[in-house]
Amino acid sequence: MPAATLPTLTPKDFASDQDVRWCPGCGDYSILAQMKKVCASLGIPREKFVFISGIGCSSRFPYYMNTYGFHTIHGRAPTFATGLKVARPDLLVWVITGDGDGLSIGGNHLLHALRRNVDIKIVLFNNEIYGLTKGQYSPTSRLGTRTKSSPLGSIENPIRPITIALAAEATFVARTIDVDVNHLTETLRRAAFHKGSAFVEVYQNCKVFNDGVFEYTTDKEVKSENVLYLEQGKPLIFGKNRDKGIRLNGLEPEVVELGKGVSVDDLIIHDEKAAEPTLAFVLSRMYHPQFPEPVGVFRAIERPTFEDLLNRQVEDAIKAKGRGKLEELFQSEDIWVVEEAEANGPAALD
Amino acid sequence: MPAATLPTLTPKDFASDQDVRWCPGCGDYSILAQMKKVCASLGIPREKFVFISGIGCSSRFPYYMNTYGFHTIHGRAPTFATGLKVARPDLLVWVITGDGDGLSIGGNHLLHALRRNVDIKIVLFNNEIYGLTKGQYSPTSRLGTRTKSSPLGSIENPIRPITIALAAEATFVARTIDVDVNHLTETLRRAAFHKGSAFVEVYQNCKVFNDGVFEYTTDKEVKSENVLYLEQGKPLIFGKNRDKGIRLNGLEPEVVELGKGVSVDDLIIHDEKAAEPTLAFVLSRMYHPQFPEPVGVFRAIERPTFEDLLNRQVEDAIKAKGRGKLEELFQSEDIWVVEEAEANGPAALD
Amino acid sequence: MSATAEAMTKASLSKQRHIEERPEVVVRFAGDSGDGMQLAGTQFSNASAVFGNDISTLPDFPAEIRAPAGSLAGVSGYQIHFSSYDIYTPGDRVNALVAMNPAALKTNIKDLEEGGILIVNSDAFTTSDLQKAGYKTNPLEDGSLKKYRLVAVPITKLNREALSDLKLSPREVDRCRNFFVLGLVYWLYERPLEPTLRWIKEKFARNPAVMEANIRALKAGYSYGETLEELPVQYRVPKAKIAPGRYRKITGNEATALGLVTAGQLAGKTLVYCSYPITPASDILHTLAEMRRYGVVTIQAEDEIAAIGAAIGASFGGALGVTGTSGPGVCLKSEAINLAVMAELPVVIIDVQRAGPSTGMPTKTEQADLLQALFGRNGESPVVVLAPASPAECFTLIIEAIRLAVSYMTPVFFMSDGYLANSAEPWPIPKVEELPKIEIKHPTEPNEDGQFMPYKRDHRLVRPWALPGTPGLEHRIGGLEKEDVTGNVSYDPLNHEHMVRTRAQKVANIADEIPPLSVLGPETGDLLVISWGSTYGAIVAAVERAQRKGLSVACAQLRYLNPMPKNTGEVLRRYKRVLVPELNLGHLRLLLQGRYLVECVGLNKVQGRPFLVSEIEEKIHQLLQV
Amino acid sequence: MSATAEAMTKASLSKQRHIEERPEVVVRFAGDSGDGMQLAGTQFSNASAVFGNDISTLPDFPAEIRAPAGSLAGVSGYQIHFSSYDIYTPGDRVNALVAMNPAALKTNIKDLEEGGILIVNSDAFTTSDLQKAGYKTNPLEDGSLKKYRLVAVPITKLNREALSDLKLSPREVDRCRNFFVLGLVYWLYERPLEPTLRWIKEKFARNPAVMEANIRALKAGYSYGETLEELPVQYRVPKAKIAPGRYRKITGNEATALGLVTAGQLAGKTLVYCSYPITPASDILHTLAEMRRYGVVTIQAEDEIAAIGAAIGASFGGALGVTGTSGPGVCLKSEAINLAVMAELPVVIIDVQRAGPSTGMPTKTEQADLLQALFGRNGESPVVVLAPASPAECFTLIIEAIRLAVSYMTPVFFMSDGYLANSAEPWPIPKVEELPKIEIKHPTEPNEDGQFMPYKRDHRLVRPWALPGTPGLEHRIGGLEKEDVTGNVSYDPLNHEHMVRTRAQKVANIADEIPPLSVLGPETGDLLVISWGSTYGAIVAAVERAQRKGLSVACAQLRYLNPMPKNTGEVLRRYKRVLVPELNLGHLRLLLQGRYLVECVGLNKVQGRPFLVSEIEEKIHQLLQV
Ligand SMILES: Cc1ncc(C[n+]2csc(CCOP(=O)(O)OP(=O)(O)O)c2C)c(N)n1
Ligand SMILES: Cc1ncc(C[n+]2csc(CCOP(=O)(O)OP(=O)(O)O)c2C)c(N)n1
Ligand code: SF4
Ligand code: SF4
Ligand SMILES: [Mg+2]
Ligand SMILES: [Mg+2]
Repeated sequence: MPAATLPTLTPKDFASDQDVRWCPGCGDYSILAQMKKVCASLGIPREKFVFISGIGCSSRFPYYMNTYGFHTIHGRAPTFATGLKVARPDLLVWVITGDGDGLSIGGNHLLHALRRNVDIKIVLFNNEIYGLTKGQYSPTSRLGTRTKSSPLGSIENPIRPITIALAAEATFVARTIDVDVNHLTETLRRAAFHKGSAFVEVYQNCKVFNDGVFEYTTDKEVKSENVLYLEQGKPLIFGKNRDKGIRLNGLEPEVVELGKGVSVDDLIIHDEKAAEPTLAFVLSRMYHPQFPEPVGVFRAIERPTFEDLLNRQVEDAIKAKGRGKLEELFQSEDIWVVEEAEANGPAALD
Repeated sequence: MPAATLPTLTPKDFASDQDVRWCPGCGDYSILAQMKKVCASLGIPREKFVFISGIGCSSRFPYYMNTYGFHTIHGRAPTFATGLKVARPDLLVWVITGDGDGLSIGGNHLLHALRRNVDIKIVLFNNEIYGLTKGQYSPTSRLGTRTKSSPLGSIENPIRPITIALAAEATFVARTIDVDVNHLTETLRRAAFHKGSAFVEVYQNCKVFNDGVFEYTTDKEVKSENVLYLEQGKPLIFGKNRDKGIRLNGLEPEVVELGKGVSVDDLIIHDEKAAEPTLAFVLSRMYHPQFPEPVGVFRAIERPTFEDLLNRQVEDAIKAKGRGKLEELFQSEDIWVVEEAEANGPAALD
Repeated sequence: MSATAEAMTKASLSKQRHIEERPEVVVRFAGDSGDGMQLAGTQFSNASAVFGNDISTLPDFPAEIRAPAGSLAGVSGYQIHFSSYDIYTPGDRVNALVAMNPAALKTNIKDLEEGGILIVNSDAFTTSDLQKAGYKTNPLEDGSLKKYRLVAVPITKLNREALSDLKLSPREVDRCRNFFVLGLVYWLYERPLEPTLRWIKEKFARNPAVMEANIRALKAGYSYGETLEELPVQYRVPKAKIAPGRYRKITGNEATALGLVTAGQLAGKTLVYCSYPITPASDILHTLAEMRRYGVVTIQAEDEIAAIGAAIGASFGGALGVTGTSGPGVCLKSEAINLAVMAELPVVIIDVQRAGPSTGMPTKTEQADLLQALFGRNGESPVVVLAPASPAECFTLIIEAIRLAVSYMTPVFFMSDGYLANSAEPWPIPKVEELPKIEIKHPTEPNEDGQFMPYKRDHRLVRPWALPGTPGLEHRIGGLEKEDVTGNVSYDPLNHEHMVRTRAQKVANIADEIPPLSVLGPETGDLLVISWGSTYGAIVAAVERAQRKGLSVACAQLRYLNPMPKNTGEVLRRYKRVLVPELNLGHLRLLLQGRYLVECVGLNKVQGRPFLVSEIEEKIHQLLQV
Repeated sequence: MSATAEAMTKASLSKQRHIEERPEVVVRFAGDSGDGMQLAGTQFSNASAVFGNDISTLPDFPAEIRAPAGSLAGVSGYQIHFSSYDIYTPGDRVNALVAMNPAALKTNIKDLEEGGILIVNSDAFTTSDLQKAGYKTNPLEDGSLKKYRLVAVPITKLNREALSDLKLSPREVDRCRNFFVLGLVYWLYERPLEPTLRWIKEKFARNPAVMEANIRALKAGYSYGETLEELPVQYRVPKAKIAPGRYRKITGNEATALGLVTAGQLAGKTLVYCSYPITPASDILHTLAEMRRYGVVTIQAEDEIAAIGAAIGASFGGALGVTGTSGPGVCLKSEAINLAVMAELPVVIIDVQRAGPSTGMPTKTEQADLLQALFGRNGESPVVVLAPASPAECFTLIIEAIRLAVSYMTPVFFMSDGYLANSAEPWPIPKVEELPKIEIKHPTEPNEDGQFMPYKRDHRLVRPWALPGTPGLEHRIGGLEKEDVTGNVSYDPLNHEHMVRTRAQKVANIADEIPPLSVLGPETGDLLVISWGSTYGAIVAAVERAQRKGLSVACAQLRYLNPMPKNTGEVLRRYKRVLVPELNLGHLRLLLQGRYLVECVGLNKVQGRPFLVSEIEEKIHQLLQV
């Protein structure tokens, strides 16, 4: 996708003239800022970007980007993006969604877009809450979460966005954090460069209705104990002093301290390119406080994209039988010709 | 769910008076026959059974069962079942669905019913095709499948029902085969006895539009090489002479022949009760012809059901503050009383 | 001289004040979202109700969750209409406006009547806040407000002074400004302080400093009123003639929720409320989620389809399945509603309408879903459609919705809207023993020769509601066309026609038991104003005014839109002309003309706002050429 | 004596036969799903068309995929109406019925005219097959068929004998029975064998034995006709007066698909057809899926919502986004259609209506989605609604649908139905150079002071279709209400009213360019029969008959349901009475009464079947008191 000629763009070029209307302190601001940076850095002309969203606080995103944008309906953004990308493979199509938009009402479209490997970049702002409708629990809210619609605590087991994306056969799956600016930028860049569906979960703080739910991953004091940065080909090490790691025990991961008879060689080596997503699956199920939570690219493999396969069918068909013309189209096995002379029936009788 | 008093019922008692209208040779017949057997064996009165389905050939199922039944709309059966089970925890609620009904239009409801662990038994007839609409590819159809809607071959990567169910945090996940009568019966029984959502994929032959797609699992000549029966606590062995097994190589499964330096002890021991579904996930991704395909119970764990948690909230609330009465309900912080004497306003003026 | 000291001095002026009596007054509090205007408004309306006025209120929330402080988008308002006689709306024109910052002034000033009282917090008119509101010059100084009685009060300063010796952070102190201004307005309209003092004491029982702060702010504001030379007058709105009894204030969404709980108890059934959050319906879900101990179960579904699916499933099981949403959600529910039509199961669909099409203006009101409710499904799909006329009426009408659903085995639409949802009026608390029972019978025995026929109907054409779990009544239902009586799948052409007409007739039969359409005003005359839903209040008010002017005009309210009361056509024909005011482009008008062939004039407003009384009045005058 | 020998002897009788001329004939082939009746019917209708008759055909598929052999549910039928003059329907009453087994006889006999020819395969009337069809006694023997001219032919036996020396399995031999009976009917109606022989030769080119078998069966059937003493007559239906040109037979679904491909080429655009399979619309998807080399792209979406989402997304990108479905699918698409209304993007929604409500009778026809198309969305949501009148007209009208969608930036509904979808009629193959171009302009430059305003409209109120990828025109659209001109989100009340009315006016403006409503018959008179969609054929036929009887009756067909032609009200008022026949309970009638206040009489049939000509005729007579 990224082109060779680099128009010199700055993040500012990507700012639309609309006032940004998120609550003060909302994590969305940081994601917006980083996205502008990433877009400016890709060497792609501004008019080639399209941001498509559903409904939610996060889904207001396109209004703030000075690119093409489409704020659609709740949960359905991937469907619009699919049609657009099929019609216009030349565009870089981003989908912005939330945990409600993308996993509650829109879970099925997400799943099918990923399995088809449509070349769209899906960024899911996970704040574990419905922000726009003023604070109900979402499918990612933790058990027991008290919200307006669950005053006695939520009783629904949450789903894990990354796990779902992997089960949906996604070719690119990553996670990052709203305020982890560099990591966020790098992750979005990787998504942009991936050829095929990219799925990025962003831990996003909802200041108003779910403040601090990801604090353990952002608080300077504790975050290095709670976040595991995935790096391709590198062992899974974490901790303030990088003295802890993740080891496999059978099929189960376990936290180990390095040094006490445990060496780096015992640790899992991250492999985002593994043909089978088993490791990614294991990582997707490591959750605080038992485990540090992995961020970075869980999976990045290659598979033909939906629109390429589709357009290849068109090309192959044309190659095989030539481009269809209307004259041919109207042919059929049984054509008959009425000559002037033949038109000799009687007038209608009763 | 199963009760102590056993009404003596026979499979025939479960046959409704409606003509069964599947195509001759359809795999659905066998599933129907086995289901009647299982129902008769559970010791549950007939009136306690409810079969709920969506739309599809498979979804005609309820008409043929002499129980309560609801043939609903396409893809939404789990939602009706959820409402019913919440209202009526005393009933044994089955959901009958197809690969199109349950994974195409209805994928999201399936996912959410499973994650909530509503105590319903979902049986998905996977024939890798849309039968009722006369043969279009489905989300489980293999790449390249030629159908009416994919005359040049399907370009959509299939999803695996079991993998999706696991990602959805299902507490019971199993697979069986339409004509593997005993296994089918046993699997349905296990599902019936599971407390919580049960998901059962059944390989089902569509005689008319996708004949033979699972022949490698049913053909007497080859099936023992292609099917792996999962048994709790037992090593993963298969093959006509039970001379092959599945071993883990890191996180990846591999087929090994027993004897040549490989012993049963090297094989994976099946554990459906593992807290984490990693093994189940690995098994769910073993596909023909690389691997034998596992059938049986992939996962069976315990977690409180949705309706229990919900009804517990009701009970707890009543315990804490007493059963609500309308008099109380109408109270509010600011009630005022208008006495007869006070009603002294002037007539309206303009 | 400190501001307070200054105030004290001015207090001597209070002698010169006089008190004017007013039959009704409209006050609006407006400020930044953080300024606590909703609270001030609520307190004011409670105080007015307790005092004995009739009241009607309307909040105006910002569309954003929390827009930047001081921005136009962040303005939050609350309007109260209180009176000495029956009122039906929150009022057309504002008599007194409180504007806590420039943005609030900017967005609200146009509604203030000429000569109206305008109380502003002058401390908030800083350069930066003026800029945020888009003011180039300070309106307090540039003369642009001279049409109004401007009362510029340095509220921040005065409030800080009043609270200076309390151990509170500056932020906590400033948070009390709403009570300061509330006190001032209480003084202006002679409101009793007690209800609010009581509320403060209960609310902040655990935080004595804050309690004290709010009490002081309220009292300081009140006292300050005495000193105001700009306002040498107080207003008195006498008590209204209100039927004796116990009252509380209630919004449409609250009344709907309470009505649902009540219906559940009256029917002796579990209420299963299944919903996916959506503005402006979500509060019904929130309220009901707190009602577990009333045997109420709520399910927050994954989407609107799942919500109605669960509701219908619950009904199939014998509970009261109800789903609530707004217009976009109705789109998604239509396929399942159709299933309930075919399966003939009870389900109530609450549509709290908002401005459309599409996402539209989610926080704004509109009445443009009526034809969708009636016709928004494939095939011939008759459903019952009801529409409450006022917030309090939501209570009785939602009970009626449930009653019709279960007694006719049919989906019932309940058409509320954003205006009803959030506006409040006094609600006479019903006596429980006077509420009607909802009788439901579930068969326990076969109904034909030892067999159970799920589609064997009674004289009203209603089929039996047999519950799973009942021995011997096992049966199957579904969305395919069914054979008459047996309920088996049938493709028979004549059976289909019979069933289509039977389903239609069953719903039509409801007209036999609903009250006839009654008119307010002369039984025949020059003009009938006919309406449905939340426009009722403005229309009654306008029609009553016109009647007092001697005009031959009556009004009628359709609470039953399908079926309509049997005499509807006849009523329409008794008047020379018919006016149909609606917050849409003419839904009811199309129906009335299409059904009764009576020419109707439309008055159509599609602005996301309710009618003003004056708008209706003008149209009446125009039609009657006054 | 073998059956063949017997036949030979009888052949001498043929001298006595005579030939009768008939202006039109209706034949129906009926048999088990496995009996190849669809093929026989298709061949017969092709042969008739090639011969020079006008034709109209209607298949009748069983509802089940493959019901048990011999069962009532498994009967498959194909009806052909062929004539020497213009015809519009597949015919009311069947003149000759072929019944290949008892089940086919049972389900079809009621449509055979009294005295009609009934050809049965007597070999199939075995005890077991009689039982499967629910016959207690053999109808061939019990006298119950004496109203008809029964021709009992041992087809199985005769066919086996004719093919006895071929190396084929018994099953393969029996499969040729349809050609045997086809030959017989060809003889009866003097059809040319050549087209069918040609077809057989092409079809079975790789299987000479089967080819030979079918040829022999066909000829044997034909010869057998000569020997039949029960049928001492042959019928001749002269050629019809048909406009010269090249023709083919086409069904509504085929015509729709071809029209879509054509529109794509006329517009120079990629057609992106997005659909989720559903009866009776799926065949459009199947046909288009074969059209890759015409630059057609099909997406089989995960559901109907995704399908329209993808279609709208494609349109946003500048392709022709089209989605096709049936009623239940329209329910699911309504929210997204509303988005397209708000975003003002072109999209065509094909609704191949079927019998509802809910799942209803999926394989049966109905016209009960009209009000859903018009009103089935929240808020004020104007869309264009078109309805083709005949199978072949689907071609031109779907092109018109595309043209209106792209030229007015609006969703357009195309209301086909199950009857149009599957019935066939001759289609004059258009000359490519005579087809209209579809002009589309995408802006490339800013349209206001160097800025691009996505909602700046032209004189028709249409906004520009600016495509992503165009430098300098970057803009955002969505479902929230938009500010006039700029397209920015706006909650301004007056702006909302303006936009709501503008969107409505834009669609209303289309009336300026569509043809006025024309009538067939007198310009004024006693009765106007007005209709929409597939009922056209039966209505024209009935009205023409009534006119020939001297009645003052005209008919008019509404191809544009929204907006309606400008003169619609005026046309209605020119007749003393107005009749609206519909396959629903009165959708168009409500609209006409509601919009034009003209009283309309409904003729409503809801049986999953089209009108018979006679049903319309009777109603006309009744209204005109003939
Ligand atoms: C069909 C429909 N149903 C419901 C809504 C109301 N709604 C808007 S956003 C939203 C959820 C938002 O949650 P999420 O996707 O997590 O986004 P966030 O606001 O948290 O960024 C809901 C329920 C809607 N707009 N449309
Ligand atoms: C809303 C809606 N869309 C589409 C259909 C048409 N439809 C009925 S069944 C079906 C798919 C059936 O496939 P599957 O679930 O695999 O069931 P099977 O027939 O193979 O058992 C479809 C597309 C429908 N009935 N309703
Ligand atoms: S509600 Fe939460 S997610 Fe939405 S803008 Fe405010 S802080 Fe952000
Ligand atoms: S179409 Fe296939 S799945 Fe459906 S009944 Fe026939 S064989 Fe079974
Ligand atoms: Mg969220
Ligand atoms: Mg299937």
